[in-house]
Amino acid sequence: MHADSTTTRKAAALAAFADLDREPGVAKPDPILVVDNVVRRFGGLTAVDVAHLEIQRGSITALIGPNGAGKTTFFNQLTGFDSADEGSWAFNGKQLKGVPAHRVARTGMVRTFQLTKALSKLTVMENMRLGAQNQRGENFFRALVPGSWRRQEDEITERAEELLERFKLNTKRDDFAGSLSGGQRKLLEMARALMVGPELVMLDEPMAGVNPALTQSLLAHVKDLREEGMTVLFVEHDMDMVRDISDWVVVMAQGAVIAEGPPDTIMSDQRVVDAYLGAHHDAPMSAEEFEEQLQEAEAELEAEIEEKA
Amino acid sequence: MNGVKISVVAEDGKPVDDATSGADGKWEVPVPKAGKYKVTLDTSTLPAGVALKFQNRSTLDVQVYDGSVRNVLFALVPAGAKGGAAPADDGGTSFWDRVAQLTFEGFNLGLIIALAAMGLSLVFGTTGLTNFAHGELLTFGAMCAYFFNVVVGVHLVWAALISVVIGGIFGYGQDRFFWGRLRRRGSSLVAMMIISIGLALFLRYVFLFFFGGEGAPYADYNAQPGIQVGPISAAPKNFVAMGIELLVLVIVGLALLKTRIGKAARAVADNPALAASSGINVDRVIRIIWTVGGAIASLAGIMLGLSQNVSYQMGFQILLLVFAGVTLGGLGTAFGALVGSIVVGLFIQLSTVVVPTELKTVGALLVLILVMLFRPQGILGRRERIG
Amino acid sequence: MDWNAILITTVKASIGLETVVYALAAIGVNIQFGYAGLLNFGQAAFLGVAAYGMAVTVATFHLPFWLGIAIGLAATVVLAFLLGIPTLRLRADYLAIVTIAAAEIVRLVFRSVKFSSVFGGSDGRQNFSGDFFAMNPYSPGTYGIGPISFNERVTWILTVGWVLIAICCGLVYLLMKSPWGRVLKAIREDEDAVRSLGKNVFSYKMQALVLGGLVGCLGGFLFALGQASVQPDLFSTEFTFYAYTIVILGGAARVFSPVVGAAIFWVLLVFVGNTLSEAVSAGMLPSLFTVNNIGAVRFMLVGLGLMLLLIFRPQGIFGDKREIALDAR
Amino acid sequence: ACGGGEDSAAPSASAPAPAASSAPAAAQGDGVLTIGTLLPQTGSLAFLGPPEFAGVKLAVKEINDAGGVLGKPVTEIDTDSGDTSTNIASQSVDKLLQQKADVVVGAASSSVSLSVIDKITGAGVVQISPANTSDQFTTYDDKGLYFRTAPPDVLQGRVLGDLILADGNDTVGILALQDAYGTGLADNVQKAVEGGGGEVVEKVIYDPKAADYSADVAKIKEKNPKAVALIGFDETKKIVPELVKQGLTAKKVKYYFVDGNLSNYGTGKDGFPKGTLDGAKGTQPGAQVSDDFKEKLKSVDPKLKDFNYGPESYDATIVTALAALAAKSDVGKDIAAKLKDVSSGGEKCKDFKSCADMLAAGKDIDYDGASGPIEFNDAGDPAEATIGVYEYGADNNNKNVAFNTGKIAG
Amino acid sequence: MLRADELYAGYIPGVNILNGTDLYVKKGELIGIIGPNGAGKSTLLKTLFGLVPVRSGSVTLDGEDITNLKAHALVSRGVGYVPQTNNVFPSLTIEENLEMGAFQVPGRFKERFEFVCEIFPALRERRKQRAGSLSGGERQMVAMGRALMTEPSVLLLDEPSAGLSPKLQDLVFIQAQQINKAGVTVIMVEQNARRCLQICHRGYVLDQGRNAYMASGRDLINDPKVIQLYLGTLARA
Ligand SMILES: Nc1ncnc2c1ncn2[C@@H]1O[C@H](COP(=O)(O)OP(=O)(O)OP(=O)(O)O)[C@@H](O)[C@H]1O
Ligand SMILES: Nc1ncnc2c1ncn2[C@@H]1O[C@H](COP(=O)(O)OP(=O)(O)OP(=O)(O)O)[C@@H](O)[C@H]1O
Ligand SMILES: [Mg+2]
Ligand SMILES: [Mg+2]
Repeated sequence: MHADSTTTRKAAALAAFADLDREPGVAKPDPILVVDNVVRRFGGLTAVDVAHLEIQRGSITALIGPNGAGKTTFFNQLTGFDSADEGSWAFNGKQLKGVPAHRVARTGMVRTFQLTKALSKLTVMENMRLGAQNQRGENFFRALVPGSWRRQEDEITERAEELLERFKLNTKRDDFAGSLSGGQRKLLEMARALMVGPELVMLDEPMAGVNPALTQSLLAHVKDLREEGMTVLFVEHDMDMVRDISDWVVVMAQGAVIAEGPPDTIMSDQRVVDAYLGAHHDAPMSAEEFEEQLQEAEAELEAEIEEKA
Repeated sequence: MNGVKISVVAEDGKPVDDATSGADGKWEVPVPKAGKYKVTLDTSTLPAGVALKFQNRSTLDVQVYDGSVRNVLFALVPAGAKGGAAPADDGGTSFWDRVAQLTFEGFNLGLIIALAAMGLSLVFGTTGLTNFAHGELLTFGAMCAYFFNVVVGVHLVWAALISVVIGGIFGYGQDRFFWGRLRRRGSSLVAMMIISIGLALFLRYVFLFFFGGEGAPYADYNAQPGIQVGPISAAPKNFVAMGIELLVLVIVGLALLKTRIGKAARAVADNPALAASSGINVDRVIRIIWTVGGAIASLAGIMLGLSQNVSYQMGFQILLLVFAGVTLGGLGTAFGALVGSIVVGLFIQLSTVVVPTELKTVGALLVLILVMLFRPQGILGRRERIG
Repeated sequence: MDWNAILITTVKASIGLETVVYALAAIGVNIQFGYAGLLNFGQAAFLGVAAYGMAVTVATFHLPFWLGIAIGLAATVVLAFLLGIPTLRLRADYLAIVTIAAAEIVRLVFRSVKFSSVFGGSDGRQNFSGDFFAMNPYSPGTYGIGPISFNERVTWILTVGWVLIAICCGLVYLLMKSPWGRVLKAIREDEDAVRSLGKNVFSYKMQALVLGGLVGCLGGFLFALGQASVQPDLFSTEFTFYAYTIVILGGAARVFSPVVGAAIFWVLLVFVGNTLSEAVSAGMLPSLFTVNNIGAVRFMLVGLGLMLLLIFRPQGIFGDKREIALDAR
Repeated sequence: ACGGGEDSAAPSASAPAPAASSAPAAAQGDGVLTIGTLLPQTGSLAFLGPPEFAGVKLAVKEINDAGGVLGKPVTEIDTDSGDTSTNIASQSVDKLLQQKADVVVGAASSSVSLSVIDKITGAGVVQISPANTSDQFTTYDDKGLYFRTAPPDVLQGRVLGDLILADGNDTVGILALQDAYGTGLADNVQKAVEGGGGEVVEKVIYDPKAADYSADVAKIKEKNPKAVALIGFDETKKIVPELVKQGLTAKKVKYYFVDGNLSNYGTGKDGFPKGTLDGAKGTQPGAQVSDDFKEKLKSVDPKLKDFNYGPESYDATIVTALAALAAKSDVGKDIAAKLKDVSSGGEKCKDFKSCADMLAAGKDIDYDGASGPIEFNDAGDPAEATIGVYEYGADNNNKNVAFNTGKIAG
Repeated sequence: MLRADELYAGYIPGVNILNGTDLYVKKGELIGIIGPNGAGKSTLLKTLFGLVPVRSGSVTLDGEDITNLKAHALVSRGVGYVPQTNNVFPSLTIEENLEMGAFQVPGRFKERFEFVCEIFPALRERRKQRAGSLSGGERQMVAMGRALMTEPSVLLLDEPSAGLSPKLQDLVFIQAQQINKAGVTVIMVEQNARRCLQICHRGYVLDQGRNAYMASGRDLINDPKVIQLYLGTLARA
């Protein structure tokens, strides 16, 4: 399958990671994004407190961590949707602190949202077209002369069609985005972000709610992105997926980066297991195993209840 | 003032006549024709201990018109208190007294606005409807009370009670037979907003039809003489009204925060489908809110009528301030309406210290815009989370 | 009952000055609200500053007419920036109230005695339309088909008005089919998503506000010129309400809806009013209705009519029912 | 649907248009004198509508009882002037012109009149307002077609200012409505007071749509005047209680009213408490409205309570009908040309029938109406007016104490 | 116990999302529904729960016809529902959100609140935080907790594990099964299909508004067609 064709870049990425330390904040050979001391507090709660983090260019990096660890908030800081209390970060060497969200996107760093933001009353196709950059027709005066943007529009449409096909949304092409199902919205959101043609794409739980079979084919697509030279940073709770495509995994907990490393190493890291994966993450379980586990849990619960009583 | 000499000279410098004031201080000079004349009071003839109030005006240019008598007045004061504008002697107030009075008036007006705003905010909060017909709910309440008070002849207190109940029923009915139906048909909020503009128009002119264009006061407590409390003079009815308003506002605010139905109302506001899934009877909650909203609006109308007058445009005229209050406080917050409205009330009144009173609304509205500049979510509002 | 007169006045109303003015104002609202989702409830102020800008230049300062037009346009743009900078960051419903407030401020300042030497207080300004009518190509007389005819002044202003409407409709049509319009529509749906795609949301909103304001401002000029007088109260919040009603009547985010909506609105108003007053003077109504309250009945009926139209056709004349289904709560 | 206007604009060769004032066919004489009313049924002056409509109705009735004009009964078409916030007036005028009105009686509000004056006079129709008092109209280029039966503010302001001084008030506070009427009158009062040696210590202009008036009153109170002139309309009912509340009772300061608010407030259910206005004074243009005339107005509209501008409306109608008789034409221009004639210089007459008879006998007449002497000057304003001075008793109703007739010019 | 026959339903007039779906659940059963995105799984749940109008067909609960009954009326008959999106009240605090869950049985709030906090301790710490500021996963916990506040006899879960950390996902499945053990009938839509099918008694595969397959969970997991079309081979078999 796809896996074979992706070897070159993957190999490169893996090689880059090969002899790095497995510790939080480790320096990467060719970082596209460098983050220093980013802090965001909500009242008494420190949602994000990342001391140092680098993202390797051309790699697929997974960001995992328990719920409420601050992953989404971290994304918000980096992409200019929320202002950080402290810290600085540079994308391709360019300082981005205080830069408004749309500029961040234009520099080539595009994110998707965990809670999808489909543009309901635009059709799926229009949603896609919107993603394209440097559109001539988006200038007020040129918009008045259709001839000036028609050609470009056709090219954009073509690119959009391809992506839609990939994301199995081609049948919904002319429907309002508002009428898509939850999973379809996720897909649209991701496809739309790719229309921007970013250097670094930041996906916030792209596969939550997406059908497994489709997830699988999308993974291939994400790997292709790497082949095209794109860097991917994604948040995900689906360990199968993380294991399958990521070259490097960053773990956050309570706002801070607690571990970094290749997927296999990370998943056996005891701290990560405790904080995040839980004892039984290694799917699949047989029915018997499950029964066992259930009884265990039940016993635990009962014990606790007794304790209380 | 007796024996003061006055001389009148025509425009061209020809003296016309002189006169000496009589025992009552009056004098009279017949002039030949219309035109300009100079009238001079000879200050040296003034009795001792008396001086001109406006010293530099012992000579006046007077225009006399055809066929009419022209009065000229030389204001006199006991010598010693000479010159300048009138000092704050009997009953005049100092600047700070006025500020105190204005602050009081600010709360007075602010609380009425707050009461109206609470009703609006309740309905907006639960249904998302920007109800431009809310002003007419106020007018409705005020007119009901007017009917019972003036036409039927019940004392205002009872008339108000009855009207609050009727206002509640009116609110209930509106939802039951109108807004509720529209909601079920799936009308969009914008469409409903425009429908509310139509409804406002309709109701306002129904009121005009039956009530007429003139304002009218209630039969009780009208032009109640003020009492002096410190620097503030206020009618007793103001204090009672403010007390009632504050009480109702706090009760409703707390009810919204603490009671089960209040929380349910906020839940419906957030997400009606989910509220239904939680076992909340959404229609019932909305109906209760409309009932309470209608009753509060009615009360607000009565209070407004009490402090102003009942007229068919009363609600409409105050609506903008009500909206400003709700917005300033933060849409959909329980006490935002209260805080925002009081700020609006205070600024309307206090801004008159610096701007002409005809522009007092401008003062309050500017504050609204400025606050929005720094707190786009309103004073008590919270920012939405992104992502 | 003089049905003939009722019908003629009604037909004339459908293309008359008020329809033109409200249509232009509504086209502006449609750009701002219908396409960009900006609940700008201060549209009246745009017409106001334009009309006053022109009138004051000509009548108070005795400067040339075209300079007046230029100043009116400039004033509109300035107002759009002043209004936009603090408010465009606000959520839709906040925006609505703040823009109402801003428009009221403008009106109250125009109205105030303090500035009456410039703006003329509540009487406003007159004597500025001479140059405009001097350009009138129609020689004195009446123009039109049969009884539906106007004198040369009205014909002139209507000609200019409908040409402007045609131009504006064309402009909106071109714009909204373009990627520019697409960004606007996307902003209406979700700003953050648009931001994440690298579009400068604030700039687009501002463009929409300015454009909508400028279209509305043409209405302001025509209003002032057509009446040969400006008054502050013409530009009160009710005006904006009616402009919104017109947009929704026609169907939001449709090119021709403001024009059709405006015609319907004025036809309704005039037809109802004239029919009622004829009926009263012909003694056809119960004695409860008199000249004194028939005006009230007219607005009652208009209010009722608007309600019914929207209740039974919530998406407006040209609207798409499917869109409505999407945002029902 | 865009651009219907211009394609239908083919000239439909009409009557040879007169060069100077191009009067379209609508206003050309059809032998029936058609009087259109443009008076407030809705809007902020709606409360002034009933007496005005009644005045016109009464006049039309009397004219028609006396045989009408040019041998045909006069027709009346009523329309709503609204206020300036809705653009009703303009539509109403369209309708009136469409129905061939020769005379438009209205509007009540100066601002509304200004917004339609071009339209009306441009069509060669006479506009005659019973209530416009703004100075603007005196100089307005109205092609000689605008008239009014209410005197401009100058005279009343003069009389009121004089009255205030005569009562020995050297310091005066003015609370005036923010419109042409209020500010105009306030200026005139101020001029009179200051010209006569008094001082206006505070002039507060209030917004009629304001939520309340406490700040306005507080501002007056700070300056502690001896007299307060209240210049406005219906808002006075809200301002007086505010004055009382803040301690400026009629006992402490002297209230002065003007025609806009000189009503009988009474002590009844919706009146003020007894004595609230005791000793207050006011002025009103117009001769005393006889009870007889009030009764007549009531016969037209039994619900009338106040009669403001009723007589003026009545006179406006009668005098135009007389002018039409004198001109033997119902064309606006002809009527306008005769209006000055029939109102001044000649044998006095006081009602339509007798005036009409005298005209028929070829005499020069001088109509004196229910509201005063009615005499137009060249600008279409009354040249002479009577201002009545009224005083309130403890019952909050006013009684006439004096009349003051004078020429306006000078 | 709950059955739907020949259901046709949809949002936009004229377009049916459900095209004759049949479903039955016996008392005490745990049913899993899987299918591709946009198949109509959520729509099916919403239709059962009366949030989407039924165009034809019928829904019965315990033999009683509940077609098109209002949602709150179903809640009082012991049906609980966790929506897929928009499943919390953003302006209410966590505690109030849960209180709304127990709206019809306010007396038992304390007790149930304790119970829910046992499962998701994170919620107890944050009880005063507004749900609108919560992270995606935290919201999911609140949503699940809200449904557990009442003790429903039928529970409809729409992707309850989406957005949760692996640890909590496990917990959710365990809970679902445990609740089911306690006698509650559970219908669960999941994209985490393997887990879902592992624990459920029977599974439905929905495609384009029609049931494509229906079999026991274990059979479905191993059905090569189902694997190819819906499950994928990503997770190690
Ligand atoms: N606006 C806010 N106000 C208060 N607290 C907030 C706000 N936004 C986020 N938080 C808190 O910050 C923490 C981090 O949230 P964040 O959304 O970043 O988590 P996450 O790692 O994305 O979790 P998940 O995997 O569940 O999506 C959470 O505990 C959340 O409750
Ligand atoms: N509110 C709506 N209005 C119109 N159409 C809708 C609406 N919600 C969903 N649809 C349509 O109904 C179909 C089924 O949606 P549904 O949400 O039931 O899918 P699903 O099976 O739950 O998918 P997913 O696994 O992605 O959540 C989709 O094609 C979608 O386009
Ligand atoms: Mg997250
Ligand atoms: Mg779903």
